[in-house]
Amino acid sequence: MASTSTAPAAPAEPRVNRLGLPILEYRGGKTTLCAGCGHNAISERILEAYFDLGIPPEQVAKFSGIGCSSKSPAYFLGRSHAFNGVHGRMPAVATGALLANRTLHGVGVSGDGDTASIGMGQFVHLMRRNLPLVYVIEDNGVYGLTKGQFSATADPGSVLKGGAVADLPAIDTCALAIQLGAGFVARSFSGDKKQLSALLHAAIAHGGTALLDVISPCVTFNDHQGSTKSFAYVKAHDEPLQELSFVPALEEITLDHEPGTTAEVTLHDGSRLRLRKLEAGYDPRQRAAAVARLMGAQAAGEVLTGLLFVDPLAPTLVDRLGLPPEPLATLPPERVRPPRAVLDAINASLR
Amino acid sequence: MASTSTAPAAPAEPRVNRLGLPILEYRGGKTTLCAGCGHNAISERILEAYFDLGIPPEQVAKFSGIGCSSKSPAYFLGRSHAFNGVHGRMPAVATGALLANRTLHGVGVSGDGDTASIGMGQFVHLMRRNLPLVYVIEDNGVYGLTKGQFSATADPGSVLKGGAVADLPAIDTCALAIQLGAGFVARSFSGDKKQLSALLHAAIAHGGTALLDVISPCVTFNDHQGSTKSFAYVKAHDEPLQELSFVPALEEITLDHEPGTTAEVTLHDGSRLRLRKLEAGYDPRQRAAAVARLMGAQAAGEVLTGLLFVDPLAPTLVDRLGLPPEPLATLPPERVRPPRAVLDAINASLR
Amino acid sequence: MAPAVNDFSLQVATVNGSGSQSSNSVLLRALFQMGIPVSGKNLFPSNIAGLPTWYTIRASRDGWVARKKELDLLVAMNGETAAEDVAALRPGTPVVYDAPLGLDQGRADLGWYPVPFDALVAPLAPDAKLRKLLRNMVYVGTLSRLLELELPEVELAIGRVFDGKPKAVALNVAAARAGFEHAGAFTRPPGLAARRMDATRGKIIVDGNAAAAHGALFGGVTVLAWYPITPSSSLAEALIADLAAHRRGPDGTPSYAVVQAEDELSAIGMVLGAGWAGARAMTATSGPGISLMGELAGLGAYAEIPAVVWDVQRVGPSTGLPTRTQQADLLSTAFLSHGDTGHPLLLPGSVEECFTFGHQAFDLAERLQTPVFVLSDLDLGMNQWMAEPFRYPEAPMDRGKVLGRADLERLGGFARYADVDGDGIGWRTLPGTDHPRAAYFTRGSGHDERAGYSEKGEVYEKNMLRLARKLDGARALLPEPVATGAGAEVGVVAFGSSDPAVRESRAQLAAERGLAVDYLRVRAWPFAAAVRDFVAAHQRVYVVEQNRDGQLAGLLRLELAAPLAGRLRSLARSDGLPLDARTVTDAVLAHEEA
Amino acid sequence: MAPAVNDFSLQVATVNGSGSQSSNSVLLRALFQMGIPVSGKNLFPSNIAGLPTWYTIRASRDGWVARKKELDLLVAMNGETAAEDVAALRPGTPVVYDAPLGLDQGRADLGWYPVPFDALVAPLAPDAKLRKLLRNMVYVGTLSRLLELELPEVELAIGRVFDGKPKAVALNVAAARAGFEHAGAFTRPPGLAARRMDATRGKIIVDGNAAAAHGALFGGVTVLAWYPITPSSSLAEALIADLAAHRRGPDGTPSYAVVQAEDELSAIGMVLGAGWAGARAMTATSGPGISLMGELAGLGAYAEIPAVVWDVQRVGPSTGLPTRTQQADLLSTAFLSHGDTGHPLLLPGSVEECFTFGHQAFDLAERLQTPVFVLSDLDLGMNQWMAEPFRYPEAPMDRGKVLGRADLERLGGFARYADVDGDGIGWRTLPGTDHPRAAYFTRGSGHDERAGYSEKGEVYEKNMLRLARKLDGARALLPEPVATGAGAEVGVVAFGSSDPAVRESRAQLAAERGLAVDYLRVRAWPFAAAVRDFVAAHQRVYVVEQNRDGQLAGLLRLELAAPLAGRLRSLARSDGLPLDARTVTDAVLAHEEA
Ligand SMILES: Cc1ncc(C[n+]2csc(CCOP(=O)(O)OP(=O)(O)O)c2C)c(N)n1
Ligand SMILES: Cc1ncc(C[n+]2csc(CCOP(=O)(O)OP(=O)(O)O)c2C)c(N)n1
Ligand code: SF4
Ligand code: SF4
Ligand SMILES: [Mg+2]
Ligand SMILES: [Mg+2]
Repeated sequence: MASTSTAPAAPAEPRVNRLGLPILEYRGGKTTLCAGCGHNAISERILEAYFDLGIPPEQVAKFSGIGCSSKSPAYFLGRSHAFNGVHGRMPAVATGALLANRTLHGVGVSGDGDTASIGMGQFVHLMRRNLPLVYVIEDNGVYGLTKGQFSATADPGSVLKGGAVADLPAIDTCALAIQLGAGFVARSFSGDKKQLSALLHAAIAHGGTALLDVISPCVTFNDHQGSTKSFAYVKAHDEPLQELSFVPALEEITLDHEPGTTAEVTLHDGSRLRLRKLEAGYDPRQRAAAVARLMGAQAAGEVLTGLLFVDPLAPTLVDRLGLPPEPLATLPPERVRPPRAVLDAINASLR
Repeated sequence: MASTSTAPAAPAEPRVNRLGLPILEYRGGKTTLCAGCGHNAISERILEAYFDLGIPPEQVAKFSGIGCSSKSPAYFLGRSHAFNGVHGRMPAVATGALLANRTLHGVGVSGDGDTASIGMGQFVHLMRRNLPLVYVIEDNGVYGLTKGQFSATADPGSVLKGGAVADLPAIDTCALAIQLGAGFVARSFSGDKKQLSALLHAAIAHGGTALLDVISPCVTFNDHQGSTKSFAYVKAHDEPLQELSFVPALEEITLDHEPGTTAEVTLHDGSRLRLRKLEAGYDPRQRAAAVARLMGAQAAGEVLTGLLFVDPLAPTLVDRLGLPPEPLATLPPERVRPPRAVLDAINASLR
Repeated sequence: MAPAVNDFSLQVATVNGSGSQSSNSVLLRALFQMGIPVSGKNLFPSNIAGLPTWYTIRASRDGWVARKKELDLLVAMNGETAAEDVAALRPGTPVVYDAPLGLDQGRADLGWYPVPFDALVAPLAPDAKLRKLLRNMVYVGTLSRLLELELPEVELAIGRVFDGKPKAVALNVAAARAGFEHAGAFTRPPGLAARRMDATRGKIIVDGNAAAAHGALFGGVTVLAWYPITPSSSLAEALIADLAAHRRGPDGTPSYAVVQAEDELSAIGMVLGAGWAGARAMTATSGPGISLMGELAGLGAYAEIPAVVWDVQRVGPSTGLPTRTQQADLLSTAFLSHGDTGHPLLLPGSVEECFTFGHQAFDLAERLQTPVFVLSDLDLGMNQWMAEPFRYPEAPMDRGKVLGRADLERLGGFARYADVDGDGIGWRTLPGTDHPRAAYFTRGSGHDERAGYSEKGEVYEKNMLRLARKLDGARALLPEPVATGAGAEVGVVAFGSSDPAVRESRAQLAAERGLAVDYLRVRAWPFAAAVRDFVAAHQRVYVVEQNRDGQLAGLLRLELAAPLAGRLRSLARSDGLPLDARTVTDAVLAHEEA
Repeated sequence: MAPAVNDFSLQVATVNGSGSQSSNSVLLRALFQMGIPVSGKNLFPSNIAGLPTWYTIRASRDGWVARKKELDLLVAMNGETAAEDVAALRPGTPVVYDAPLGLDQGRADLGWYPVPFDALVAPLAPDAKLRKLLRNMVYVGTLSRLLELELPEVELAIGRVFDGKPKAVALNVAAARAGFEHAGAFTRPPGLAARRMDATRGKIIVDGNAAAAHGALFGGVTVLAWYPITPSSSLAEALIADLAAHRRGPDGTPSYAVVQAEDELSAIGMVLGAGWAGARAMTATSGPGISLMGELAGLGAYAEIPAVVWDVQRVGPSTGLPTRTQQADLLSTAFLSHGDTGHPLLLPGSVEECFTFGHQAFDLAERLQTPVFVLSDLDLGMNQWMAEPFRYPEAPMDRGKVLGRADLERLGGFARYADVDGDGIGWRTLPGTDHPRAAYFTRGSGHDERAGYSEKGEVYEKNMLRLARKLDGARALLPEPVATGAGAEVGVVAFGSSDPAVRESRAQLAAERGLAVDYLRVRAWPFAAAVRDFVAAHQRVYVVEQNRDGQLAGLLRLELAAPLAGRLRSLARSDGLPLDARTVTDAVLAHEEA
């Protein structure tokens, strides 16, 4: 035993997940986003999460709208199908695809412009429907791809490079989603590797729509002094609600937890999200309180992060429609074309 | 004196308002909506309010989308210009018109389908902008004009005539508006003449967007047992927050009011809305609390009516843009075409 | 054109929401059951209740089912429009009317048949609401006597219309009998009569929207995303009923998903998502919805995603006349979206074709990997048409070019947009395909054969030329035009619901002027080669269509070489009413005899 | 075609975000200041930083400003594309390159000019970021020596480009000098040289978007509602800057409102609302936005509301190539929206016209009471063009037919949609007009002359025919086509940014083959009568345009009678690069010499 441990190390085998796949198989194309863009960090966290959870990349479907953020699905999970649609319409496209094939793991990436401006209608209605989808907003308070106009999540008082000052109330997509009935709502920061990672794992394990609003600074157009979506600002004003860790479905619970300060949420697939409360009294199962807390945070200029709300049992659109377990898309003809007798009966009823 | 009081009454002069106009001058065309439709009652309250307040009908501009509700501007204020646009886009049209002519009193009428389905994006962004506009949603939980499909404000569990049961969370336009930063948000009932009337007066007197969600039963498609938007249901579940009375700007305060239970809101034009609290502790100036209370009401199946939120000082879009007092539309040429010297300077800068 | 046995048109003028629809269906059915060809057209206002509505039933021993301009009998139930309705009648026309309206005080040259509806229904039911409905069945009885409609057939029809509700049947039969009895005192109007014949045996009566829904049902639709809009809502609603009835497993599990979307942008987005994932997905809408779908329709065409979109056309522009018919979305739908975009159009001309295109549209969309638009209209979609019974689709579904795991194992990979077969159509994979090389990246931005992002000019242009080839190749796959007649000097081209009027007009032209006219009904765009040939074979070709701008003529001009294009004469016109033969005949003659 | 004095095209290959834009502007300006006709085109990727970008400057003593296919000098700053860039060059082409790239190892037939950029900027600034920017000014200095650009002009240009920032000017001048000094050791490439001439006196350099913004400024725009999209954003942003600078009162009160809308549906909705209320309102967008505006555009046309919509076209379909140029929204914009809808199009062909149409569009929209679409494109809108200085609009604004209170008092009332003047255009009132009869009801549904709701067929049809007359009448009001040449057998028709290539091609055809070609540039749709006359006057008419489907040719086919339509030959093509003369010449010759 001692000998093996002291022998010269064999060339390190790449780490593989439970499917035996190395992380390379979860990577995508080379990013064309700016060096340092928050979106790139999020891509990394996303692909790691699918790798960690051992989800076959072929079972994942990626969706996005238009924007720098919406380009990012090209930069992770190259072995997954992707649908990069038009501006603001990711929710509808994802809805259609995931109804057609409910066995897919859907992940949607959008921007704050894509979601909170042009896409607001679809966002609201997706939240209501609770479609099983991980919905990531890469939120930089600005339109990156069109070169730096304010988006609707820009905080009032936030200053653009050119000097323009945001003067309208900022839309808080998380507060909206909670109010609209969403089942899993969280906020994080592209620079907080640990928190974002835990939330992404949990989001993937969740059964319905999991909204993650991730503050993701735009280094080119909105990372300066005066911006409230800069790395510096978010670091200074981040108020994490919990310290989070994700426990996969198969793992035993090994840590003890102090009652009252640590809670656990059991997710759809049996995995658990463990929350060590940093803010006493915050209970992410109380819809109205969560909205109120978020509204307070917004008024105070805090960036409240962590698991904001969760209801693992909220019925999803797939539940409501009672879909069969297999994909509708590939049901055999005999299940989708009724027999001749049915047409005969229809004809008879019209005679 | 006695003689005049006992003399045969002279033919009653029609009651006129402070402009000397009889109410007839505030009426519109004959309604083509169903007899008994809640929308007709709302039309009456609207025209009475403009009459009472003595606003010249020429100074009012009416806006609407598409639906039975959106037809109703044809049935009031026939002396006012009207823009009946396309489905869901009333907010944008009203925004353009009221920026072009800020001196107009804008009133928009929409339906729950028109606002909460196709129009959700524009609704959200109008609320953020706080455009001076009275925005009335004639809310019947159903698409009347297309013959009775559920709208997004239908409460889960509510049953359609054909037997279909609503299963998605209902969108509460008032809770959304408050969260989004709107300055005046109220809910009422087409059948509650007094409350609706007071709220309409106050809405017209308010300076920014005044959202009124008025439950307005559709007698043809959604007034049956099992509906939560029927006359019977609303009457049974109405929870008025206050008893309201409107005090015009010019009137002296004459009533005493018991401290603690009666409050007054002074509106943009100096008029006041007097609130006798029916729900102790409800303060319509607390945004987060209002949202929480509404979410609670929704969960409990209550129809919470009254003034839900008000902030008379919230800056409007017109304030933010710093518009001149007169209409942009008719500024004289010399104020909108810069002089020759400006073009010369531009040319010089490009040489 | 005097009314004759089994050749007349009668109209019921009433207000909507008054429940006359059932009575009119009974009339229609009774004639149909007697073997007489019929058609029924509802002219209704864009509101819910209380406004004037006219229902017209045409009986035609020759089988003509187009709208007929002349009325041969009026039932005047609506005091508001009665004066105007009556003023338009030809002398001698019989008018059945609500007695208290006192219409006979007006024209002396009409046949007056007063019926005291309220008095007749008074004994039948205590409930006022119910009595109001029953009034309508009274005129059915009256007409039955005046037209010699067989009462047992009327009663059978009542049974069908109030299917499974014995109390309703009994009450309505009683009302019809009351009307029948009352008419015993009348002298029958001369000429007008129904006589049993044998021209409807085996046929069905149905509206185009229901037919389209049935077609989609048998086309194996699995995802329907829709947003209500007149006159397409009844298509979606019929399909929902069909799916609920015929597409659930033994345990009730549905083999479909239906979503009422929040608007048309969302509806088409869902359809594209579903089509991309391999489902047979569709939506149904009308003009305003088509306009809203523009951006996503372009994405569908450029990213090559199967989708089926029904446009049940109504009168535009804008909100227009939502309850009137028109064929004016042709040009804007063919090129819907910015950039060089083109979409195959299917143009059903009958309820039978609403059914067949209802399933074939999926085969075509999946074969061509592109959104296919089916342009019906309000007349076809919402009115009642006689038809041959629907024919079960014998051909297996064509799911198009899809590579599965085994294919990928054999091939080692694939290039999504490579034109391997020379038809411009690439092979696709479905998400979820269990092979490491199955994935590709779908986007509406520039892409190369392997679906990789590309801004290269050559790559872009090559791809665009392939797409043009694909659309060009669609000509051969889409339904061919239907040609009637041969050898005449004059031809007519038309499409969709103009068909019955054009067919009848041909007969008029032949009978009244001895003018032979060949006829080509196009059923799809891009046009088949036969369209060119038809134009080439005729000196003058009249293009008949129900719009202002001559949109079909325009599409023809865009495709035909100049000498042929010169033969086209546009006879485009629309006032929102279904086209009638006389209008076509007059328009052709105005040119031919000029 | 060998490069010659004042006749060459040079390209800088770099990556975006590296700050080469200022250097390229300095080069362009220096040439311009020397009196040499120039144009500058930026070929940039659809991302923000780090991807290949090419900037091309053409100097042309003959004044040609179209893209030139052949490069006469390359500045290779981008290692990633250097191999490909170099491979495409003709033998003998000089290449200035970043020395560490070691490019001279490749082709021996090129002229190699290595420049150690990093070494040269090292002494100039301690900050690495700044040094990276300065590298670009070094090549300006190098080129200045190689091309014999006058150094004082270069320094003057630096002063202009870094306007008002003395430190930046000094640093950049130092960098340019370093490059100039370094080039002292080089042998100048043969033939290539800049020599002072006098062909730019009084001219300006500007991009079409800025020109359009200036035009709108002087057109008295009061409401701008927009949503960012390449390549139109810079139009809106330039206008915002213009308004802030020139349209505030003495107390700072603006005479305008600008709203960044939440999307394009909202933007056009706001514009229609504002236009209805009497403002001069506009928006600017590109293809995807146009598609989204379909429904509301139809409303605008049918309800007759003035609006100005700029479509700065980019490559479609769908998201397409957002940073490449195309002219492919013509057909879909002309008929944007369902139903029989048509919109006047303005087609500016130069930055001067971007300015003039920028103000005239408002006159036309208010005169015609309808949305007017101005179709520019990325090449025109975002590239640098020489131009005559903008001319102050002398004519007073035409606010169209508006009745005020006094008019109403005189008239007693009005009928909004009555054709009182025989031009199809009614009189309108503005909301707020203080007269009890001023109001009317605007709607997208059927309406009569008094704007009352109507579903009557005759009323509908009459109104639609009036609208058709109005659009037809627009021909006479819209800018006329520009004709060049007369009497040739062959004609060319083109529009928009194709103009410079067509003009140059005419010269090529004449010089190289002795082929005289007349040229008509259309500037609006519906077409003026002169368009018909031009086609009638030529045996063969080539229709040159930058799209795949020949959309201008299509619009011509829709309007021209058949014998004339037969003379059209479509030369449509687009790969996203601005059109060049050689492509036109070759295409014409391929037909003429076939
Ligand atoms: C219909 C339409 N309108 C506008 C655009 C232009 N556009 C591209 S990306 C974008 C905004 C992107 O902002 P966001 O979603 O915040 O993404 P980011 O680039 O900031 O990550 C816009 C307006 C478009 N592509 N399509
Ligand atoms: C783009 C578009 N889609 C659909 C329609 C059809 N449509 C007309 S009214 C309406 C819904 C109206 O519902 P609501 O706003 O609740 O008004 P209500 O009739 O109930 O008062 C719909 C879907 C339309 N006119 N335009
Ligand atoms: S512009 Fe901003 S959002 Fe876009 S890639 Fe660069 S840093 Fe990221
Ligand atoms: S259908 Fe309903 S909403 Fe429409 S008018 Fe009738 S009662 Fe009112
Ligand atoms: Mg953003
Ligand atoms: Mg409603």
